[in-house]
Amino acid sequence: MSAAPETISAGSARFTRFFIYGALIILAIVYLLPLYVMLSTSLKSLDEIRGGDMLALPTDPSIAAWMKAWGEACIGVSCVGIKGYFWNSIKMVVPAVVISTLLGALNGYVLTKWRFPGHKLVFGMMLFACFIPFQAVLIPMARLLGLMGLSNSTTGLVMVHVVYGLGFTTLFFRNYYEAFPDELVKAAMIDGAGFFKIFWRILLPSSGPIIVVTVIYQFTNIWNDFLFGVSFSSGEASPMTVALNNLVSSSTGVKEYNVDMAAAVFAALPTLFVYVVAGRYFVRGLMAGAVKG
Amino acid sequence: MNIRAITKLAAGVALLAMTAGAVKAAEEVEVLHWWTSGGEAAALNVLKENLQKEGVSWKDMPVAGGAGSAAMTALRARVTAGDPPTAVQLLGFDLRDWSQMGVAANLDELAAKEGWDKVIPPALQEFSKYDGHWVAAPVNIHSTNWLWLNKAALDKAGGKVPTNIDELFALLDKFKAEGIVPLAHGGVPWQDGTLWEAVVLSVGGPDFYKKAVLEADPAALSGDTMKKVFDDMSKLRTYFDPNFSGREWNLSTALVIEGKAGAQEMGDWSKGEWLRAKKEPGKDFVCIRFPGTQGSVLFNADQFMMFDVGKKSADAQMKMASAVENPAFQIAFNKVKGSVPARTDIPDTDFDDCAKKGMKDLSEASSKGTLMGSLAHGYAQPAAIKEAMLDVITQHLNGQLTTDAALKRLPEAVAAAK
Amino acid sequence: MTTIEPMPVIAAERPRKSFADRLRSGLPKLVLAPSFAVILIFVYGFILWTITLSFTTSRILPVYKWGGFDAYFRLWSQPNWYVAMQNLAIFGVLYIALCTAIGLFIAILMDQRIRAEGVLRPIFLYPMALSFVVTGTAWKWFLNPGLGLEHTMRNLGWESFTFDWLVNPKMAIYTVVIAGVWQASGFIMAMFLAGLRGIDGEIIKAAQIDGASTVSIYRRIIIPLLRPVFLSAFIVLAHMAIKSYDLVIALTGGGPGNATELPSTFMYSYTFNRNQMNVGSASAVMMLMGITAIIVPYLYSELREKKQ
Amino acid sequence: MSFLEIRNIRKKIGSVEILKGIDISLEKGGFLVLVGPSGCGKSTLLNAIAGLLPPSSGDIVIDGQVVTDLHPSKRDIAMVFQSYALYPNMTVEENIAFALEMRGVDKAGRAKAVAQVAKTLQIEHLLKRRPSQLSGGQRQRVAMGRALVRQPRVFLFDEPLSNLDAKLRVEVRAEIKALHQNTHATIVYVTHDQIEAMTLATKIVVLKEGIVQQVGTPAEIYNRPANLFVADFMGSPAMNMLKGRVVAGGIQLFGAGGQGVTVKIPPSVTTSIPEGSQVVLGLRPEAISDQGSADAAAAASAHIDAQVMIVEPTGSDTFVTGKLDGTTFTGRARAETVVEPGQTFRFVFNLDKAVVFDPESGSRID
Repeated sequence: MSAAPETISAGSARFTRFFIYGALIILAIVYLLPLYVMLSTSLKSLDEIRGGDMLALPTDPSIAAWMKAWGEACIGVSCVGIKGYFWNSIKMVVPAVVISTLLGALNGYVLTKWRFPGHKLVFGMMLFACFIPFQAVLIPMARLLGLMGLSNSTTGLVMVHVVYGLGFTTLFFRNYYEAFPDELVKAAMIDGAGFFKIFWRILLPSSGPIIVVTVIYQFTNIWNDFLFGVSFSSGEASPMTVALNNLVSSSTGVKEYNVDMAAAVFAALPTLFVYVVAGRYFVRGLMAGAVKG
Repeated sequence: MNIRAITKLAAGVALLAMTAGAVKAAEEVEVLHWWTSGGEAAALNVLKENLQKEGVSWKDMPVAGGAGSAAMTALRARVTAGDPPTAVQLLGFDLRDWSQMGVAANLDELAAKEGWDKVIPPALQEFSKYDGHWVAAPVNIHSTNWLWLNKAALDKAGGKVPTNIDELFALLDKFKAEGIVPLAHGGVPWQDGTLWEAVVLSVGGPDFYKKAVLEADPAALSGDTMKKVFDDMSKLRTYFDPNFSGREWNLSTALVIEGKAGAQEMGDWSKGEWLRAKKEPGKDFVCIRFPGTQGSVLFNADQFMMFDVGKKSADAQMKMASAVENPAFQIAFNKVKGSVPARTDIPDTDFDDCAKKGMKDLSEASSKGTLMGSLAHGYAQPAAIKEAMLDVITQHLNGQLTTDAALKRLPEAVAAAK
Repeated sequence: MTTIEPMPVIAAERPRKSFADRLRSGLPKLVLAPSFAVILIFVYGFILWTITLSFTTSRILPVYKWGGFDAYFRLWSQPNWYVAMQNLAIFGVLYIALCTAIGLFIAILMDQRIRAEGVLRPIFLYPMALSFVVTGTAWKWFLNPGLGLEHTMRNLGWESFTFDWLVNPKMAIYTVVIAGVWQASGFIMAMFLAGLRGIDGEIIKAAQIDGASTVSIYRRIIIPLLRPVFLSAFIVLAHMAIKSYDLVIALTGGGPGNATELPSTFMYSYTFNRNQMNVGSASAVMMLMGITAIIVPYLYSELREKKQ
Repeated sequence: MSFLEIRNIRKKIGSVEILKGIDISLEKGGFLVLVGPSGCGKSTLLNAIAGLLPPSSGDIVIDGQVVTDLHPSKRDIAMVFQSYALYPNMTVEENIAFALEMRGVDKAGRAKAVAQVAKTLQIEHLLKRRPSQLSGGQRQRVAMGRALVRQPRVFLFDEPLSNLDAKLRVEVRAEIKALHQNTHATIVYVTHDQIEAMTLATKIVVLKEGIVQQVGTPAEIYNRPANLFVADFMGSPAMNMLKGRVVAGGIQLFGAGGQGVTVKIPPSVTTSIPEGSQVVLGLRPEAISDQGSADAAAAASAHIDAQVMIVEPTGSDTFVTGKLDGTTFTGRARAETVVEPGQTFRFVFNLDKAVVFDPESGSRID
């Protein structure tokens, strides 16, 4: 499957391999630098951070900052660390990802296998939704949430994320199902399966790769969202990013950079985990349809 | 699990649910603020506990970032949704703007009962009231025209504190000769503005400040005095280290604490950093009014504006406003925060030397009429004009505008933002 | 949903139908309808609302008082707005070009049957997983001449090493590009890697038999075959460039001065910090027009192509 | 009475009319093959019968019941697709049982039916595998099994052999034939391969541009093609089309450059052509032979010497292409015929097998 052409001459082959590995290693180091800075800072004492070299290894590594970030740091008037906000984010991310992925899959299914005149226009309009700058929708969204009685609730936040994730999830699934043979749907229809049966039994079980891509994409986006989180949730119900921001961006308070960095790493753990574990499937899923456009 | 255990569990759950309901039914205040971490949050916690003693529960809504800009976004979302928080930390003109939208509660009754009119400085009252009615409870008063000096560096440079801007330049030259960064500054717009307003006050005096900043008079904004202000700003720029851009203020303070820099112009909140590093006023560091601004105070006060949330929470709201103005709380809070109490009737015995000086300066300035709002912190102009002015100031400081261009641009920007 | 004629292609639909059959044939549209309705309201409705606001005198909160084109006049008289547009041009072009080039370069390297692919892939991908709320500080330190790279290099003995773009108003926008490229290029790499893996190996074998060198195989055959990936990458990057907000706020806060202002930060700051909601809305309308100008031709060509 | 009736089916997609009024009927147990070049509308027609594509007008009747508006699943039909359309996420067993499951057949009933079909098709050993683990031929069998298990009223086949290699195609073709003979199922089968059509069908419908060109048994279609299109489309190598002019006593061929050759036309071919008119004489390659293999019983034949252009031995026969007066034609000679290109060869035309067409309309002249 690999597209790599093999090099032919042995001498230049060795040089080429050397070049390839050299370039990749240098690039990997560059890409890792910010993470390294975060990790090493989180292990340093405040004095060392103020006085020392940012890129130096910690002279006396300590996980005190980690403990503090997790369980003791003050966010607002309660000093119980960020652990509670972790759960908040999960409560928001999981339903939002599940619902938006499912709706995206259903939309993709309808837009490819149950076409109707104007389906392209509908799809185009949904796709355009991906490009709307979120800052522009905050106020009307707030008004609407207020009218629906969902202001300042996790349900409202989940809804917002679902709405603005729909464009992407629909895009992913539509491109994937576009390549899914129509004949399978016809066969299932003749076999007596209805609209939903065909979806559940035939399409969805074959959608593994694109589900991975969609879930990764949605998970990272929603987990990392700050703007909606800060606008449509509050206090102890806030998602992780809002708590993190409260910790690191307090304007006139004393800054504990090691705690900030440790908290930042905590906040990033789920998404890092998802990328590391599912990275392989991510590329595979992209192969299976998402890159087609 | 047998039946009895299940029944027990069910009863427990029901009880839990009932208590949860009960807590909700009790009086509650939801407080939006950006004192989200460390000492500030701890200071606020005192208020929370005081209120809890009175049976008012505290629903915290901290939103940090950009001196409250993220909090303002969140506030807009909540107000637009028709579900405002009970109390919101707000600054100066933002208070007015929000009051203008007709969303404020009325605190007149409480203020009359507790005699706020007499103890809160009139310059501040202007912002705590809208249309003659109390809408907000001020927590503290910061002042921004301070200069913080490293004592050791100062001693090395002769030990004499500068009293006007030329002496300041001379001192900075000596710092430069010592091989340290003369002036620690963080290049973000509000810090640039804080420095600028101190220079305006120093160069032009209180009357000029009123004319140029508070009234935004076009002639004053482009006149010769202003030219000197901008020239001095350019000159001050030469005393910065090359890395000032985007630096947080507390990192600059750290430079002074560690003796890597000689001085910093900053509001009184930076004192917290010194105290935290176990430094003592007078011994390790010196706090003086920015040279040439003695006798005047540029203030910036944190206030809790009470939003109209209906009868339901009105009582809790009054309790909170009252608790904010409670002298014991004012002392406890301001000791931690580095600011001075919003009430002028509080004894300074519990405060350190810098705070004592601050309190003295404040009451003097208040009586002399030289207590004036800080531009950079929203007490001199509405947000639109303030940001427009800061644009020019920060662009000039960063060399994007020449002095002449800045003088031309400043009144234009103000006019455009009106 | 009124614009859509009810006429499905697959399901039978002619008169003489029972209610159940009718329901069945309408089901697909019924399933799509909520999503579409939600998009209509939350995207297009809100766009209309934003356009409306830009013609009002709204400042701190929306007010529906006619203000004519005042907000647009104000917008176009703001030097900040020109700076923002200029920066978007610089940032957009460099960001898209560099992410594509670096993403493709790494993808090609990764596609050379290298051993540690499983280790390297997440290293290039992880920046996408992190919010700039998280990485902004690290980047800020790293780029700061007194703390980061310049400081380290000088400590290592390279005294003349200078890297002060972050604090230099003329160069600061390029540091935003650097951090942006760092964040997104791994994602683009994954897209290209997927594209490379999807190319039919026989084509390459044929080219090798024809005597093409590795370089010319890539240049003449593989890269042209990746055309659809380039298009997808362009769209992904274009929308991220236009929406870039966190990046700037975390890294430079728009400074030094206003040197790194972008339309997105401009819009946010006018709407939420400067209490000039109408001007903010006007800038949002301008942004939407820009986005439309880029996206609609793409969508049009993309969807028309599929027809054939 | 016919079991499957297609009544005046029309289908328009956009402004293009794909089917222009199709009328076909098929008796119970019949094997109808729809054949034609790609784009002729044969798949559209099959989809219309299946209910996957609603016709714009006209009716489909199965066993006396109008099914035009019925959902595919309610028409009691089964379909085998070109790509086989096996559900990739299910095992062979589940694939075959899916339709039964959808119809609420219980587990035991499904297992029994699957086992029976698997036995018939000899795919018992494949039941636990997934489609991706099967070869092309195996997939094809599973696809048929999926159709068979339902015991539907009508089977629809959409080019089921086109994805198989040549050898397998012949094998499976024979199996389908045997299956039809054993089960007496009613089948509609779409193909573009005329050999499949000939070998399988009891009735062939030749379609072109949405119009039925001819309906008939394989023999009728082959021997008495209704028009030039059918004549050309059916049979390989294709029928020779020789331009000629009607003269007294026959048809003059190869007359472009000079006298040409006049061949006699037996009355069994045609009697109704006026002298002087232009015609096209169609003659299948097997009706043009070498002298040794010529049909001695032919009522009318002609001996024509022509220069040999191409010689193609196929093992069983040798096809010889000759050229006379600018016109080329192909004949079938015995395998052992020895002839080289460039030589002159004597061809024997068996005119009993000739078909005469009107060059203007393309129709056959009887």
